[in-house]
Amino acid sequence: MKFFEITKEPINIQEVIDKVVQREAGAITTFIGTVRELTHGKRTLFLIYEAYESMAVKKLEQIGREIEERWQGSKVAITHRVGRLDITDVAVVIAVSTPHRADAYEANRYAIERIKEIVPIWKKEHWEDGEEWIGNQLETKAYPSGKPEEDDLHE
Amino acid sequence: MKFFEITKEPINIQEVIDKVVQREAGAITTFIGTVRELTHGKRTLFLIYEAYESMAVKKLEQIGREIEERWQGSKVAITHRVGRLDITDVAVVIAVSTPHRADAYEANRYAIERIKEIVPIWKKEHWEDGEEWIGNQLETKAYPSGKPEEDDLHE
Amino acid sequence: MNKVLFFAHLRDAVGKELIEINASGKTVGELKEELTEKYHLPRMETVMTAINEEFASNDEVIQDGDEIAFIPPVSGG
Amino acid sequence: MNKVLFFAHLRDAVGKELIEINASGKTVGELKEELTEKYHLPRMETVMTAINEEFASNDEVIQDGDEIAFIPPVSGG
Repeated sequence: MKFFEITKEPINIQEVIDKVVQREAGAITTFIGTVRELTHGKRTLFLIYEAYESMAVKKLEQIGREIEERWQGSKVAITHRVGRLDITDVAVVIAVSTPHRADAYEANRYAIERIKEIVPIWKKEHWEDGEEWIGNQLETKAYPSGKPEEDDLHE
Repeated sequence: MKFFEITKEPINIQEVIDKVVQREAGAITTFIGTVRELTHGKRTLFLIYEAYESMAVKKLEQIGREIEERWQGSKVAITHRVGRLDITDVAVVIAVSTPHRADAYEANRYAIERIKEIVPIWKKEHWEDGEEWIGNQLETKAYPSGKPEEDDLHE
Repeated sequence: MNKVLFFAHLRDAVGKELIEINASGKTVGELKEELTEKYHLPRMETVMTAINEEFASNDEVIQDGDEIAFIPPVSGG
Repeated sequence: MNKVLFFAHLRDAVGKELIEINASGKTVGELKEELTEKYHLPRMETVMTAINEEFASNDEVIQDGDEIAFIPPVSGG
């Protein structure tokens, strides 16, 4: 079973959830990232996601390992879609199971934040009057050493 | 469409998620409460959930209103199952959509905490050597006035 | 007349899901005390009460036709 | 020889997904500077580099056969 995947097909949410079901778990949280129509008042028509696929899978696996080390008894599965996505389409599904519920929320939140830091996936927004590659940190963060700092990578 | 339900049937997670899909949402979180085998080292065989159904639906609706007031643009659906549940069966599904992801986690967490405070649903654990109705607050919390305090109800 | 509903361990103690009695004019607290004694209900200090599906305090007065429910600590989720 | 991969706005700027060049013996920083000049790559101060699918710092030295990738700020999720 592949717990960490990049796919061109629509994501089956239940299949991602099924990967983390365990008898020891009392809680499963999922995060489902969907394509939103309005961002800062601007109307998105559709998105294109692109990935450095082989590295992206490795980085998702790394996030999984980080979570399973940090939250005992947790199990993680992540699928990210690439290609063209329309409004309300599902871009990413993160499923985390843990024995107790507080951990399931925290570990899941950690996963999405890490994805936005270290997983080589990019989105291009298409509007009526143009298109642009979006970088979360494009305006706000530089990498003087050419890579994320240790804190960013392994925090 | 019923956004807040008590059901005797297995819960279809995707159907609960579908209720909160909206063009304005960039994030959907779900909480899936599953029957855990071990609690405090004791092995559960199965659970029976019982509800004061009509009131439980009203209280789930109240939680939904609280969330939609507190987290702008949020949409909530909750289904809770009753009857006999085996290990890994799904007892409750909470789906919350919001424009931004931090809210989706927080609002979802709020929902499960509120369910455990005010929704009249009870579980009976069955072990090899006995059975017992579980009350979260049974040993820890009394209601001197005979009902939850205002803080508990409307916090 | 009034329906009084029992759940979870209270239902086990009473042996019925509901009883019908005339409680009109009594406060919730009075009814609770009366039934606690009659049915030897355990841990009633942790039990909430609902009138017509809304939580009610011990000093609320029961009207004819009200549906009363005793709500042990809940454990859904 | 080395493959150098470009993504997102860098791919648009270069006009190709990858180029093959001999970069062995150069540091990541040197290669970055060279290609930035050659292709007029924008905003390179925000771009990370990977060698063989692992993030690498500017002073790391490229070996023959290494796969280099320039990683603009990511925006998955």
